Amino acid sequence: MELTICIDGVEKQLDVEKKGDHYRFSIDGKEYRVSSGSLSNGALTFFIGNRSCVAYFSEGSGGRRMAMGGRTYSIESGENENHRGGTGASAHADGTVESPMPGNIIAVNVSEGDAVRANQAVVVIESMKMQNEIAAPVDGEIKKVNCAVGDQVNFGDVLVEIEPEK
Amino acid sequence: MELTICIDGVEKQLDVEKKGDHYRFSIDGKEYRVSSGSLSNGALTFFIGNRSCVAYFSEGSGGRRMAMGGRTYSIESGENENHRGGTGASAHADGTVESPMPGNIIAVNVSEGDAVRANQAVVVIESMKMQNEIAAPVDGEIKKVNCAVGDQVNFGDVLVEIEPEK
Amino acid sequence: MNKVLVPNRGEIAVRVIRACKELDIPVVAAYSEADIRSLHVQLADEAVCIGPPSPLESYLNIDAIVRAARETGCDAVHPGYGFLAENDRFAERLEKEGITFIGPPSPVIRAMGSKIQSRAIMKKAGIPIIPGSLEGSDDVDEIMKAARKIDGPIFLKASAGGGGKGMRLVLDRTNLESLVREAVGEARSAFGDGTIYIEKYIESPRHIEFQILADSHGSIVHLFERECSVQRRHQKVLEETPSTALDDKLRKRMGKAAVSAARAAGYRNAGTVEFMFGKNQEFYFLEMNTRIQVEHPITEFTTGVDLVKWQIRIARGEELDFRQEDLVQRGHAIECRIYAEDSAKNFIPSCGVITLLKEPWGPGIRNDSGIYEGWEVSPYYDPILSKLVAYGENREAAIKRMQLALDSYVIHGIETSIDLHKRILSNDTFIKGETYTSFIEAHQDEILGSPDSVPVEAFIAAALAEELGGAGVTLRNETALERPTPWHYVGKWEIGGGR
Amino acid sequence: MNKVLVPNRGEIAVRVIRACKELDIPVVAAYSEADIRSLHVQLADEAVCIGPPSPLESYLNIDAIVRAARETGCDAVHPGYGFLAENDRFAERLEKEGITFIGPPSPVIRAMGSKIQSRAIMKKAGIPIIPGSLEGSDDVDEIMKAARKIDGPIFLKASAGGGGKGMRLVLDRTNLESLVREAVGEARSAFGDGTIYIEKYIESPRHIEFQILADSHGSIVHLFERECSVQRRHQKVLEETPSTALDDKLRKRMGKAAVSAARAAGYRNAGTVEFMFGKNQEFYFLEMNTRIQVEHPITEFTTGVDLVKWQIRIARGEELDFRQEDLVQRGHAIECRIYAEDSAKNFIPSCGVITLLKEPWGPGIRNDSGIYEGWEVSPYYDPILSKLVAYGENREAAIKRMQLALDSYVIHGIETSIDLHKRILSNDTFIKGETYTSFIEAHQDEILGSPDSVPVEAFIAAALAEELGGAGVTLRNETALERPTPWHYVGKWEIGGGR
Repeated sequence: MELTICIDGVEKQLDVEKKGDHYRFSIDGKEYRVSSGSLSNGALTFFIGNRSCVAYFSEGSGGRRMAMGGRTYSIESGENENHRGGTGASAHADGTVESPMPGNIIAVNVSEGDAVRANQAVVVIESMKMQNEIAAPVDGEIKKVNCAVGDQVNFGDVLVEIEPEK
Repeated sequence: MELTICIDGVEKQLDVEKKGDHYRFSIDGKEYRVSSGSLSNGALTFFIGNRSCVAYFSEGSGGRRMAMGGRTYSIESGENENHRGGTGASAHADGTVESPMPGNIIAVNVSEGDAVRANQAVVVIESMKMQNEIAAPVDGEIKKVNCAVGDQVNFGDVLVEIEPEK
Repeated sequence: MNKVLVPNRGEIAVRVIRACKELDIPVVAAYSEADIRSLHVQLADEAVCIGPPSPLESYLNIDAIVRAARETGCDAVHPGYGFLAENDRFAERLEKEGITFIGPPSPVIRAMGSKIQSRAIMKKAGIPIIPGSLEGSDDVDEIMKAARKIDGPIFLKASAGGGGKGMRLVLDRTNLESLVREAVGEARSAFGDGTIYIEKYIESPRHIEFQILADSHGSIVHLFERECSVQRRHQKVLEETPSTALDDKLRKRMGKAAVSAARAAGYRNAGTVEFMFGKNQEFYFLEMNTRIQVEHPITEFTTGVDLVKWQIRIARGEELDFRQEDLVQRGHAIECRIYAEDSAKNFIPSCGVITLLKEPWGPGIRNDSGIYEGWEVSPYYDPILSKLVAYGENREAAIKRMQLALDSYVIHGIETSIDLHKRILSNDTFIKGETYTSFIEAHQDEILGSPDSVPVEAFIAAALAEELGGAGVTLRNETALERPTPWHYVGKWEIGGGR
Repeated sequence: MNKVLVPNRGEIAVRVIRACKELDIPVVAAYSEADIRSLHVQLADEAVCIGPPSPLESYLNIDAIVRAARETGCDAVHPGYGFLAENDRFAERLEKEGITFIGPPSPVIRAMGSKIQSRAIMKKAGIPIIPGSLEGSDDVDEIMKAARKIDGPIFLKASAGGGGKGMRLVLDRTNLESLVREAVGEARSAFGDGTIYIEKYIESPRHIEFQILADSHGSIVHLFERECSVQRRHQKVLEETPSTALDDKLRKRMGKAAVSAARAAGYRNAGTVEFMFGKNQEFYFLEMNTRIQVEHPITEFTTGVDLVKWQIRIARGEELDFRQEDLVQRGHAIECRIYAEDSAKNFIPSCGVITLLKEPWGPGIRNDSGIYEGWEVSPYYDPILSKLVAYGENREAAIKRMQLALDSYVIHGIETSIDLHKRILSNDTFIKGETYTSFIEAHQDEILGSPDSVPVEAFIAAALAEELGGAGVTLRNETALERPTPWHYVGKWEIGGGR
């Protein structure tokens, strides 16, 4: 069986074959003997050769996560074409600036019609007692400002829309 | 609303009334203001007056359990007439001796037809490297012996049946 | 002392509540509406809501806190750190109300809260202070004049505040005047007070502080140092004790200075004397923190003394039952502050429901935590989730233990600084003990760069869960953890829950 | 030392594996089929199955363990405690195979394993031993003759074994002969050896032991005492240090005796000298345990020394880097052994799936655990689940901390000794420090009696969950935790899993 797995934006082909009491995985030309898998209470345990592995899974608003060997990974399902490259992404290449966090708007540095450069701070949000500058993702012109000082915003709220420079 | 709750074999009548944003419980003539209840991930949190309470629930082969304030309780449902008086009960007043644990039979002290007294050791089971004497629950005569030295027994297996003395 | 009110939250509220319980003193959590499901509320004997989520209306609301103390019959308040912990008006108000403030007397808080006043006191007591203008000014000419009296690079700093506002480093004096003008303007707009003072710039400085305990019977001891040089955004990230920069002789000298500083301040209760420590082993008084520090656990590990319990015991009049010579530093302890933040993305805060939580444990590990699985990290407060502390016989052992503990720490649902800490601990410069306040900035490429490639085990695990498990895979998901829960009555129960 | 094999299980395997990792030595768990999902297997770098669940076929199977060490390239073995830890043939076999046994040399294990031989060695070295016949006998007349040489009450004990088999207390000599006959017969049938020796009976004895570290360079130190008098079924239940029975003078004398005992035995590595301690402060050598003790964490807390790491470091030839005079006892530590048992029902073992687990944590708390939620406690092995340890500045603080920790410890699915511990800790006689080996028996009505009445909060909680929640209540249930899980492929995956 051929599988495609995407973790943290990296895609890999896995070839899996059932061999009696274990599975044989082929990845990048190397073979792995995988046995004794068990999934219980959100925890997956299995052996790769002589090594016992444990992975924990969760699903939340940020997508699917897996914890293993001291790291947390984002798991994208095979069908999903739109691979997330990480977390907290707040700006799109199309010029939409979304809030990466809930918080209070404490400054809006631009108005409609202003020209902006990429990485220029357009809005400042206070969250968890820290001030965070939100930057323009692209060079362009401010099309719309959707927030004002004092507004409470939430994760994903569109703060500013920018018409990218051609 | 009238409720009957049975914990560790003790039954109590609770009168519950909804009062806007909280509930009023009447128990044994005393009143309690209960508010802000929330159940999540097997944990119940709520307030009695000014006090925040947390209770954890689980369900297993031994029945329903609740953990609260450093103690574990057995919860019996209202409809269940047969209240369990605790856990690990291994002998019935009718003379059936069940294994209170999985283990190995290392001694059988009685044979069919023997007369036994209550609390007399009839079988010894080794479990977790300890020898445990299993006692007769009643005076009576051994009707049947269902185990032999070397047998592996499981929780609840009937070891010996005793015909109680009238 | 009959009952203690704790108008604070998170891990420090949990710590203080534990200390009260261990001393058999009933304890009341004063919480904001956002914290009704918080761990500290669940651990307290009683809990009382003091207002809406916004700190100004709850944890900084002196009237509401005093009212809560009155209503619940509390005769003492432990402020924790942050919020009102170093607010002299709060301490004074409690003194007037006849409620014990577990901390120093209000005049001491006031004096130590002023950079200028505290430096004047220390100078008089013979404690080394950073060369500079003791008195600040908001007059540009005055400031220029003061600046000319000090050789070499200088810092301009705002008298009224911190966090880098109104601060300017002057390496080159050619544009001094415009820098002074900027600093005054920035301080005025940030703090409503443009007063600026001048400080000599110390090259490659370390931040080393000494823990103090002072009882009301005249006994003052220090409990050795904490090295707190690893910082980001002017906030400590990782602390350790002992400092790699001190030998026994220097430690003794600085400890003595710290005790003298506390005595000069008329100090009582637990406090911390912060020093700037320079390249040539020179040290200068920086400020005195008149409260329990975030990083107090590392001192507790190495001295065996329970600082929070002693805060309470001192406040109820007890005498210290040990002397300076009884105190011994043993082993090495490190603390990692676990923040809810995306460290790699300019440390932006991260909030949301904690969908999965596995906390480190084991010999020599202490995790002072304020969170639990299913709890929601809100945007209203400081992003500190927990403080992970590792103890070892020596620095190498403590580092290794901390690395393994961090590897076992799983928090899903929000971003955290766990990975940042792992990278700091495996950094060669850190391992050599060369930690200056510029450490993170100087090594940001290694510490904040992109992660290692994904190991093959991760692909195998994901394949097992995603493909082989199919619909049968029991993934933990937020729906089950979320509040309101599937429980039909929760919605109604939540009504008015915060009041 | 390149790689360590750990042929043990449960909390001690976890402890040893952690120590290896902290020393950067790869570590292999040698596990039985019953333990394929155990915590220690998951924590090890590698894991290899050594046989079926029955200990004789796995954890006691010397051939299988040696084979596992060979196959995985291990050049050292840490035996933990129990199983083969004090088996001189195992140590000897490893010596012959050129594999380092992390423990003392096999002849020392052999000598200390024999009550008669060890007493002879200690007597020669001038260590006080309990008056009695050094040489045992299975001849009734010989034993009678030896008995007549000692005044007052005596104990008859089997040379070959323990656990109370072949043991008789003789308070009144009128029926001495029949008691001797019984003891010989019982010992013969239990151990295949009827040899009985005689010991003076000590009234109200305490069990006090001293921790020893001896390196291979001639340095031997003691790390003070542990008081282990609280026992049930001749097994320790709760240990603490320091002992309430010792003053500094006595502690010094006993410590010296313990070091002399270790020296007389030609000891190397970590070990424990057990003393019987009598009413009149007299103490007698009881036996020497040639391995790490279950209760070692309390010594680690009060001395700051990592005993398990030192076992490994000594085995690889390192010298102790401290001397006797560097060691200081600081504070107080208590350990509660959490057993899977129904303490109130004659301590019968309890096994099954752990359906819910909340482990204690916080300042001064260490929980050496071998379990996790969803794991199944099997009937094959010792019922120890975890060791909960509390540290405090003094005994009162440690007791209080332990009480709060026990209150927060939740284990569902099996019965445990948590409640037993809570009752011991709140017992007045215990609080006064009057702990003799008869403590639990003497106070069984208070300690093992029926629980307090159910508080009203419990009824309210149950009502909320059972009635108001209705079908919407999300109860954790065993089905979700059980192995095999709802995952369709698990059944197949489990095939051959143990091999």
